[in-house]
Amino acid sequence: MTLTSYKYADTIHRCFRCGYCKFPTNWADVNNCPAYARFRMETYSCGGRLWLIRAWLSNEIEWTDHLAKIMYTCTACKNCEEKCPLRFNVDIMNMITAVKGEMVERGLIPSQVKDFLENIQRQGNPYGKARAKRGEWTEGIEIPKYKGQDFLYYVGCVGSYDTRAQETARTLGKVLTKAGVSFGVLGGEENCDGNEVNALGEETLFEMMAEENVTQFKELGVQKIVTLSPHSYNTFKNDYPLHDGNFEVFHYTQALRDLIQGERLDVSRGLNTRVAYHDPCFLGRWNGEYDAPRMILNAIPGIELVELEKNRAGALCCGGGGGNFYTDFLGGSESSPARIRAREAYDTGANILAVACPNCMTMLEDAVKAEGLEDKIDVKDISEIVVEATGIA
Amino acid sequence: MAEILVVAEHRQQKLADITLQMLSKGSQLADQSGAELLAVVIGKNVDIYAQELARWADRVIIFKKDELEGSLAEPSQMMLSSIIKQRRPKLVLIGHSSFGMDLAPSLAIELGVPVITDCIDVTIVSDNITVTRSIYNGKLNAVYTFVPSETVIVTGRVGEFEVKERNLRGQIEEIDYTMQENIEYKKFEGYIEQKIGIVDITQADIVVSIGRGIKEKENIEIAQELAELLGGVVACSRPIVDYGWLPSEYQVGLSGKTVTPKLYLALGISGAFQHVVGLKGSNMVIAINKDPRAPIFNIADYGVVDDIYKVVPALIQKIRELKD
Amino acid sequence: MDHVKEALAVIVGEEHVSTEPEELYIYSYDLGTTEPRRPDYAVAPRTTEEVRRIVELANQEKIPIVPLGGGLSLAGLAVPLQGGIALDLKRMDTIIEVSEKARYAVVECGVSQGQLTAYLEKNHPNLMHSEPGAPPQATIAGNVAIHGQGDLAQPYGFNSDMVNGLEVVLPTGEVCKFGSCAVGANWYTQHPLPDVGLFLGWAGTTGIITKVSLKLYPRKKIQGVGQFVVEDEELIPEIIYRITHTEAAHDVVAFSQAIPPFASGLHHITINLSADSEKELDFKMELIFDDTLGEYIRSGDGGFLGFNRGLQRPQISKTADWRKGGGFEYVGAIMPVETYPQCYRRGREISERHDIPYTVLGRVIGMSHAMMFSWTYAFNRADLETIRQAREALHETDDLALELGGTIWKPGIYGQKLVLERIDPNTLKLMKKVKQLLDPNGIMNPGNWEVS
Amino acid sequence: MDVVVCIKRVPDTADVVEIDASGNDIETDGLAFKINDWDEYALEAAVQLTEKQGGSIIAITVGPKEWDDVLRRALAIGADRAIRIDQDMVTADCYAVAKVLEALIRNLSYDLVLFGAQSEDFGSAQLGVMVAELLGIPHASLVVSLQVDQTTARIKRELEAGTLEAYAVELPALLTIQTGINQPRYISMAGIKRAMSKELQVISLSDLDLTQETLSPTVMLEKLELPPKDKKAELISGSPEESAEQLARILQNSGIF
Repeated sequence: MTLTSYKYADTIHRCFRCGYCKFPTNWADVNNCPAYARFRMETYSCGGRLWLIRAWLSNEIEWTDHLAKIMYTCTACKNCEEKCPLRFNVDIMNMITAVKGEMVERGLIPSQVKDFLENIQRQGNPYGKARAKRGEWTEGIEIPKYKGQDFLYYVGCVGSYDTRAQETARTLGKVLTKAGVSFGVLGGEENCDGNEVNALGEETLFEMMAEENVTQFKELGVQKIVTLSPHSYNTFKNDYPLHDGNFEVFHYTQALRDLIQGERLDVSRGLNTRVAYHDPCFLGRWNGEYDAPRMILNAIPGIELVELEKNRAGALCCGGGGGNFYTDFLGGSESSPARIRAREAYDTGANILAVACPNCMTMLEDAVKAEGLEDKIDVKDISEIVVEATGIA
Repeated sequence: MAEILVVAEHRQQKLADITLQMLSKGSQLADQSGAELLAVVIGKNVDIYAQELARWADRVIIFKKDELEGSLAEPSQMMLSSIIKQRRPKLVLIGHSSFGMDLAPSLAIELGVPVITDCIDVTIVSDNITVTRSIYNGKLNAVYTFVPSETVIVTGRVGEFEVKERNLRGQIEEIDYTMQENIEYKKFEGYIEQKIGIVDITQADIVVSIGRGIKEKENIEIAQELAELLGGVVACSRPIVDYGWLPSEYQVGLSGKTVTPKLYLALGISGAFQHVVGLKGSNMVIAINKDPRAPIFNIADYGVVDDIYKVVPALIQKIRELKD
Repeated sequence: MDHVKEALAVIVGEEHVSTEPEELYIYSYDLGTTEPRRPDYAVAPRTTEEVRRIVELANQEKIPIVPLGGGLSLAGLAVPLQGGIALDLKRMDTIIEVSEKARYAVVECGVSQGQLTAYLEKNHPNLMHSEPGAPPQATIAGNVAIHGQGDLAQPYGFNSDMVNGLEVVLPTGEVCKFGSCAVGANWYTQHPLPDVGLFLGWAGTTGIITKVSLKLYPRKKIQGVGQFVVEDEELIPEIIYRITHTEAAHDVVAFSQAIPPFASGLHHITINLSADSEKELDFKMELIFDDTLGEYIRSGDGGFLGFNRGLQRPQISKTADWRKGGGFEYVGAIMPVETYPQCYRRGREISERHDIPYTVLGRVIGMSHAMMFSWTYAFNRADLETIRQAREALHETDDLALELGGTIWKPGIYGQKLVLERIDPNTLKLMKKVKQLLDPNGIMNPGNWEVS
Repeated sequence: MDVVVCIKRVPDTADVVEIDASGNDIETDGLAFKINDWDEYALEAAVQLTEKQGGSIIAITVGPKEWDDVLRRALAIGADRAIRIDQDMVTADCYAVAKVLEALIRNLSYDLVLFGAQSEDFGSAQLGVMVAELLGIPHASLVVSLQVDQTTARIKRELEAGTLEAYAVELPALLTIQTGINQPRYISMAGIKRAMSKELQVISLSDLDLTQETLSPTVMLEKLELPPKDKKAELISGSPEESAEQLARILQNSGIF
């Protein structure tokens, strides 16, 4: 691909590199671009990336491993789109994804991304763990297989394989059961949703995965899906309709909100604590859902909900999006976005940092430990807070 | 009398360790099966190895060819095939080294005899030779036998066979072999020695070694921090060099260096044998790895099954505390 | 690895120095029309001590250093004209101190305008600083280093006049403080020590500013902007004279621009007002819009377009998209207020000759003591012809500013040359002496203000 | 420069390998399969050569129908055509496989034959060298650097202890490729799909004038077994902090610091 055949040839040069993309809503720092926060060189900001894309596609610079890494440090958090004052901002994510796609096409991607995608190709999950073991997270609890119930509870790769996120997946299963929701899981038959594959620029692989999933869901008669991960929610809701997959999709916080408001889930036992809520990018900026998780927390007696200084559309990403929870390009430093976020959470004086995404969970829990704050603040999924407030063992 | 033939390997004026390992195994098998042990050594100035080889072998055969340089697979094959055809040993033992890998398979084809490579054990029970191989990266062992054959070739894994000193005084015989062709099709152009790095990992008392599990180049820093804290050096396994994250002089293992520290701390290293062979002389091995089935835990003294990012920073902190 | 990179890595840590083509590419550009020039190293220090060691190294190695904050001067001041080290100072971003009662803030050089604004809003709601119209990433230190001005310029002057103290790493590596901070712990005034302020306006050619104490001003509860419009540009100087006489406005800007087309040819004056109460606001509104400007309204020469509460943050980068192309550059010039009509007419001519939508803007500095003009030329980064047009227009405008009796603000190389050609020969000699004394090896942002 | 690359399909055994009921094969249910790691380096080396110097690449394998997927992958990496000899020889001995490959390669036009230095599953590291001997062409194993001109391959072999040795090898020649010689590129799903239109020829033993009898084994796999755990690390458990604490104590007590 050259600049002229690049889909965004007419817009890519329109970035002025003014730097709004680095800021949160209130301008408090220039760290709201997670990759820029981590490396603090202009190249890692959204503007730097757009200029480098143009330079590469017009042969001003050559491809290097470093260039690929700069592109893949983007966590697809969408802060830049939110903050860029120019009209082309709606396409910023697409511009970056398209160039990742070009790198994928030419085979020129960092080894970690290569591992990620090859693991998906082979085993259907980024970790390279055996496909056959995908259902093992259900061991030890009663959780029904999906057989035409009202809801398909879709867990995703992180919830299926990451030991910490598995706990969350099980907890949510308990909550749904307690509320009497008619639901089932796919267990070992579940396949990766592909949201990250798409964000990594492997479009054809994503299309195949989406089509396979759509076919499977339809064969099973799925109509409503509740997801553990905002990443799955995002792709089911926004991408699958393009592949003939029109399902009614809920993030679990939306489902729990409805259950609490409909008085099917009794949280009156309450929880006396102070909670700060971290907005996941794929629920917040990508899908505009800022309220459902807050409504749940506010509905629980005893919880004092405090806001992180950077919240809602201005929230700082945990650094785990765009495959970075696996590739970990942003890890290993006190400037890692997850660690910055952990400190910001601690600054609120909250006892619990509530998350609503298994990726955020693993990123932030590690970060809290790395910061030595594990005695000061707990990272908990909202489902785990709800389970305490309902008094289910 | 039946014979077991061990092919001696040497490079740059030194007999290879694998040769002593093969001789040790060979002499044990010879004792058990009532065979004679034959050692064959080929190349430039090889008479200097004769006495040493004769401590293990009943008979040492020398092909002294001072014009030969390099790994010698082709000329070795010529001379070995002539002597094997002549003496018909029932077992030929070769090290599964860069030399043996280049030599054994083609020798077997030329002679039309069976070969099994990279064995970790060889037994002879009433004339039947059985070998064990380690497969699937150490996860399983496979036991093989041969179809009946006058001679079979076995190559043995480096570091798997213990060296047992012997004190024979074998007969030494030099054979004057005339090469029928000059090997024009494969010309040796020299050795490329590894650069001497700033640090010499072979001399270190404490080695903090990193493997694929480190994930990111930048994360080498945390290993460095720990190494500095303990007064040691950083080393690595092969993938780290393949990625270009550390120069090859930091590599421990078969194609890298052999280390003999007081403490070998393996971070995110799975423990492939090619790596493990380079650290066997360590006093204490501690492994931290996320995968509980990683073979490194089979050779480590202590192991932690966890993410190195979680454990290592905590370890650094604890050591600091204890030091203060 | 080359030994300079290695030495830099020892100073700032390996992650914060790069010789990769990507970083060198990005730091070779600023956002305007200046031809790119690659640095040899991109370095991002965190502390004054690191800056000091980098300067020492650069002296040993005779390597140029080009400091940058937001890198938003547009005039090429942060382009490494002779290679060397692009020194990105944005990691030095601690707000060290805010004195509520003495109304000043001490900041490290990488603190952005946006960061200070947000910090004050949250922690000191009664204080504000004079925020320039630049994007919020522009830094406080970069702004004072080029004699910038902000939205309090009308009452209080240039931002560089608001400096209470500086910490500077000299080109030879010594760290010096200037102002009360040189004597004691407080950063409340630059005076009355003997004046050795040799850093403001020098665009990083005489040292690297690492800390700034900046004056803060009262921030009132109600902020808003009133718009007044006239058709006849000749009226502007008089109107400005009258408004400033009221001492009731806190920012006064006159402008005319081609976009949107229906407003082209009209002259807008925006008057920012602030007040702590409705009563105060009513009083100021009446004073300005009735008592002072009412006459123009009644005669039909001017129109009051209304008053909007709340201040829009500057969105100047939108200009970059005027030609769908990610770029603009402007000539800034400090002009006498009475030149507004000519500035407008001649500037518009230049724009139209180069096929660029015109925009001419003047912000009042002080009590009508001067106006900071900007003639802005948008270009399309993907279209070299438009960049050439813009560059020509910029040069013609540099000439114009001097012709009309003004001086060019933060000139690029072309403008600097024009200024140095005209400057008082004895002043030039003094500048040479200062530069040679401070920077004997000529390593600081060379190519700029080349007086020797 | 015409290059033949011989490749193998292996199970992805990163996770777990179990022995099946027969006792001499592994349980393949639920296993994913992939191209042998070393072979991917060999293919990449071939592609880099022909990208620079022109010429064609033929990828070949011996295996049943399912093995087409690794050939498709080879075609996506850059092979021009692929040939599969339709014969399941997973448990056959290397000698028989070498004879089959030799029978095919003998009739192809080539300057270079590349193999991966070893396979991930059995790791014998002998097939390539056997084939070279059968073809009667020079060989070198464990190649970590490769430059080729019209008549000669200049190669470096990886020896022990960080030493390399350099050779000039006359073409045609057979090389076995060691990892680290290059960085194999990622093969996109689109690339794999595009490669579906490339030629993949399937031939049988009889096409090569071979019969089952000529392939009788020289060695026999008797059984698979789990390796004895001669020594097992004392595992330290607990939270990362607890583990770190214990480790630190162990180090302190051993006089490490």
